[in-house]
Amino acid sequence: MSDLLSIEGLGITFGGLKAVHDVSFRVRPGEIVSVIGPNGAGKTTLFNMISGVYRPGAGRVVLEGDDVTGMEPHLLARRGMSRTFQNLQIFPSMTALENAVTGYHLQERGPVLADLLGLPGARARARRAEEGARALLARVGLERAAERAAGNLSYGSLKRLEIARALALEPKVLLLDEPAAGCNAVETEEIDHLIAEVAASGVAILLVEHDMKMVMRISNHIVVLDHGEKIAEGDPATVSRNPAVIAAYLGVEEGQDHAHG
Amino acid sequence: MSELLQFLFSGVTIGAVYALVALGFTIIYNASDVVNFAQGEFVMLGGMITWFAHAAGLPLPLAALIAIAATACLGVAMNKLMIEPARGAPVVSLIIITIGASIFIEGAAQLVFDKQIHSFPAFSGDAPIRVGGATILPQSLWVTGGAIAVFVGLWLFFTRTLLGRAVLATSNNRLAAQLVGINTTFVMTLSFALSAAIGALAGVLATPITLTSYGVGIGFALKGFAGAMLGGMGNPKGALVGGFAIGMIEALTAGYLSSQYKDAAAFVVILAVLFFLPQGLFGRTSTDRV
Amino acid sequence: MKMTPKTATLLVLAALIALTPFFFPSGYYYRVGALLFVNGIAVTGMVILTGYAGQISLGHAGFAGIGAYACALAPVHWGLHPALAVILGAAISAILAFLVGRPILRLKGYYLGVATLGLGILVAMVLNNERQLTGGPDGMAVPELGLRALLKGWGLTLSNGEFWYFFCGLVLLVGAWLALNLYASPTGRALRALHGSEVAARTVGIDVARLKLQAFVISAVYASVSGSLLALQNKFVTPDVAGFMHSIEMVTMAVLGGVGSVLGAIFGAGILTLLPQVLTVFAEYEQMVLGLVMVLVMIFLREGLLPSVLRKFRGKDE
Amino acid sequence: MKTILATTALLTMGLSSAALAEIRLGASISATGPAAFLGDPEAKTLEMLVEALNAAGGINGEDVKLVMYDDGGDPNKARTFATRLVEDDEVVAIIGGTSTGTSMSILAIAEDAEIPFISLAGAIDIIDPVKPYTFKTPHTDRMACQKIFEDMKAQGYTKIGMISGTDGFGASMQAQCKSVVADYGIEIVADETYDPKDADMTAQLTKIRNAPGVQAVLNPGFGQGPSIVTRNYKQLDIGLPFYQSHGVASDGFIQLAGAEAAEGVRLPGTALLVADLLAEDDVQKPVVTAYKAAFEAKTGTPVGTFGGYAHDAFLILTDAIARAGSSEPAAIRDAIEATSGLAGTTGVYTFSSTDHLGLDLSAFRMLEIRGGKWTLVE
Repeated sequence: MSDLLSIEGLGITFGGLKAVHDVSFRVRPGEIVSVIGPNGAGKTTLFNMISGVYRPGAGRVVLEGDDVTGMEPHLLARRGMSRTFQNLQIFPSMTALENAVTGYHLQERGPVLADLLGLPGARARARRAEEGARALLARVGLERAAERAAGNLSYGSLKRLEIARALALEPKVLLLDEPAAGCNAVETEEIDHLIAEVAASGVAILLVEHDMKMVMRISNHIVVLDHGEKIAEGDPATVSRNPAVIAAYLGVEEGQDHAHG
Repeated sequence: MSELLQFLFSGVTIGAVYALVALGFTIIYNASDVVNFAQGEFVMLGGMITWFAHAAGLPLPLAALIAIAATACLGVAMNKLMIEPARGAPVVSLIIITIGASIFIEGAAQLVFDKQIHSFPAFSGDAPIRVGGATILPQSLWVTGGAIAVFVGLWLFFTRTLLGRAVLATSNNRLAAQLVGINTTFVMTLSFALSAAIGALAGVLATPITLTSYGVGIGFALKGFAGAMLGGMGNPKGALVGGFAIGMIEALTAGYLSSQYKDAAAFVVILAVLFFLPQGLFGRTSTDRV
Repeated sequence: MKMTPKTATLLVLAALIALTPFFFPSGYYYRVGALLFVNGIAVTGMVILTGYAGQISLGHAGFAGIGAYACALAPVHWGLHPALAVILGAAISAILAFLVGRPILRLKGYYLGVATLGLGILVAMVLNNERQLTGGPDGMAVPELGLRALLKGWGLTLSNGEFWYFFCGLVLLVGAWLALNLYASPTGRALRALHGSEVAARTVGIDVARLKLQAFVISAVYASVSGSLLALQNKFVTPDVAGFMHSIEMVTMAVLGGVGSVLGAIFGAGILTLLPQVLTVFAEYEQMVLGLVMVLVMIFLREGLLPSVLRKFRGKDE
Repeated sequence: MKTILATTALLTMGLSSAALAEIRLGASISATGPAAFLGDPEAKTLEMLVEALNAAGGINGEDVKLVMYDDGGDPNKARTFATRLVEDDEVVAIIGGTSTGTSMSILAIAEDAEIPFISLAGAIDIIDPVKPYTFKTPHTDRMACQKIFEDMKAQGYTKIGMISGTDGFGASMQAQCKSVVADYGIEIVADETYDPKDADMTAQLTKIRNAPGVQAVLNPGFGQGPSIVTRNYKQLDIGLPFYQSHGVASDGFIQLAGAEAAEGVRLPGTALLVADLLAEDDVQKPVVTAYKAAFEAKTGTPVGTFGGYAHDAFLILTDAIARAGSSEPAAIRDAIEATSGLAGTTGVYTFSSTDHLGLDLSAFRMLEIRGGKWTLVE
């Protein structure tokens, strides 16, 4: 199978500091690729570059054969890229349902005049988005919270809400930044299943996660970062035996630390 | 040649006033991210209180000191009564609060003082100083000197003193500042006292040139705000450069193009600068951290 | 029976517009009511820009100025009917907002504030300085709209005050209806999303720059129509309509009442329109009281008057 | 809903407590805002005069009640207050409109309601063309220009520079002066402006000084602007004859500009400023002296031309009501139009159906500042 997403020599510096340097790897459809590494290894920065939030200083991001390096996030979304955030980026004053509805923006957006005038077409679009969002909320187990203001939901619920919103885009590539952080064992397992299910439908998944058990369990492929550089990659079994990986993790076991990756 | 020099002198005179007002914005902004639109009222109070104390028979230096001290106290009161209770409010609410404060102070000033226009004598007389066919009033040098002195003072304060760094730390991350033992409440009180005092000083220095009355505050606030934003809000260097730049633009436009559209020229320049530098000339650039 | 917020808002508004005249002791109250509605229209635009999209403008009076002067100038200089002049003003405002909006709306917070402030001041300055065209600071006359005479021809006789009260009330209802349609539409949700988190909005495919621009243009049209109605009603216009204080007034009304909802903002317009009339009893303390009201509401009723009051009524069910 | 009704109730309660057997006069003055410098003495003058009139027994035995609002210089507010005066307070006449903009707003309401209105603003548009119910007390700004140009012509100046404020007063006078200047064989060779809030006008004045052949300079404006212009004029040592407008005709101007800088400044003023210099037989002498004494005793601030406009408006109105023997608006209007030879502080008023200003150029007196005092130029 050909590559869906290919990361080629990606790098960025912040104030002289090399936050990420020369990282390359590929993701195929239906594959779950995890990026792991100690805190400060550059995982979230890497995600931000891939999803267009940061403009990379070096290297290329290639999506379905097209160079999309530094493309605006909303244009990447149109090409099928979707993501969640490590430190939660929800819309707090909107309800959970409305949050999920925004994921349907690309499919159900229409002329602003039609929306202003409340034309039947505009109402139909809004209704379709709501129906889709309700189904998605049910899929992540949030159907009961649909009408509640997102700002009042628990951390674990918000994590799932973000996944629902990201899924609404019907992405080809889904970037999940610590989806299980702050979730209890049961919730983690649910997310686990959800990710596997989404991957099974052919979506390529790029995952940053601190829960090593989960990573080892579901990943097809693991990329290990340390100090912004790729120090190893391979299947879970290979990576977990790699001496460089073990060295990098010594003393900095996977913790609940929330510093920037 | 003497014509250009005169335009530049005019620009210095106007710019020094704006710069001094702009500098007043920086401290409060640095401590709390609040742009205090009542800053202009501090300038008005500096002038009006000095005039009244002077008219009541006090010598001018003493009157000026009283004005600065009284305005500083008012600044502290404003912080305690209006800004502290509103902590965490969105920018637009803070704009309304400080504009409300400005309207309140203006309303009080017309009752406590009067609605007439006032002035007091220039510090070093009115004999113009002649340079190459152009003239400048000694009071302009006072204002310019005041602006530079305040700038140097602020610069030293923010870079060389523990307290100044505490102010910056409070601005960057209030919680972290508290955790490392900074008394953020005190920092806020101090910031308002200093900002108000600088505003009042601006009023004291500028009144012999600009004259004063209860309603001059909002005009000063707008021009000072524009200057501070042009330079980059929060940076004393930005306030100084921004204030003088606006003064120069106004004077040169009035001299060479059209006096009707000199204020327009200033705002066009601001819009153009913000187009290329969204944080102003010397502002910190920020990236979304996600 | 459960009513949607949209229906409820429109019903409340319509009832207020239709019923309060029964309590009016004199014709002067129609004038105050009409002013309230004119302000309400401008403020509804601020709801879309500030309440939905989270963007600040300290220069929207500039668009009101364009709307007002379009009604003064177009009929005199180009023989346009005043009603068409309202549309012309709205179109010019929309075009101006469209042209300057993109660069300006990249700015955030106070920087956006100073840029919009500059925009408003530039418009006011042109109106003030181009005396040949606009009459300068002394203002100029605005022709009669003519609709009242038309209604009279159809057998509906209204006094000048009554006509403007009901006409502005009707326009406000239409404006509120449009804004409420927008709220629950895909565009409205996208606007509210970018208000909550721009980064997240971008990653779900929302073209943030384009949507902010749409909100800016729409709110400019509201401000413009509000300015037009003010000019037509007063039959006279001065550059004050475009002044900085008018911009501040618009923002304050919206935020004071509760910029998150159309009804809240209109409520704020009502308070700030009535306040100066009530405060005349305070004579020279008027200004102090006004300033104090602004400060106290923003400190103690942060979401604005109406949402806070409603919460009190309902108790604390969230 | 409840709140709005409550507010409405409050409005009603507080404001429409009409008593009978009194003459209700209305006023909308810019006691605050950018024109407060003019409006404040106007408001104080009206309050003082009503008090004095009632203390002296009112008009024909009836007390006068003055309902006064502060429009802050905003024409939109002025229109609302005018509506309120007419519809709610049911006044029989209105004084006011400190500025031209507010006057134009009030005028429309007063004419519709057929209630006499006496404006305190300068622009000629207020009474030209003549409207049945609208009168005004100040000279038009065109007359001020004419008076100044007459003086310039007499001195033999043919090329002058102008520096005007961009506020209503300055801009309006600038336009009027430009429209009549050619009648006097004078050419404006430099035409500059400043914002009323500006701190320094040396750039504009330098341009005027460098204009070829300029012989004199005129500065239409009010508030602090002209004081700063006068100081800058002195700073630059321009030395040409300098004319100000009636906008600064008060002792305050000399104080603010400084006697030294103001030395030699000429302007068209009213008898009010030179009360003690007036000839004993001057018909204005008694009224001017009385007003000056009363105002200065009451407020502790020197009289100015603008307070005088309000004084004259009140005088004309009360005189008309007394003569009409009725407080019906139409009767008052007719009586005002029949006013003849009434000496006010500004001049001697004689109205007619074609002249609702009632003053001619003779009411203006050319004044010059000498040694920090006003002197008459003859």
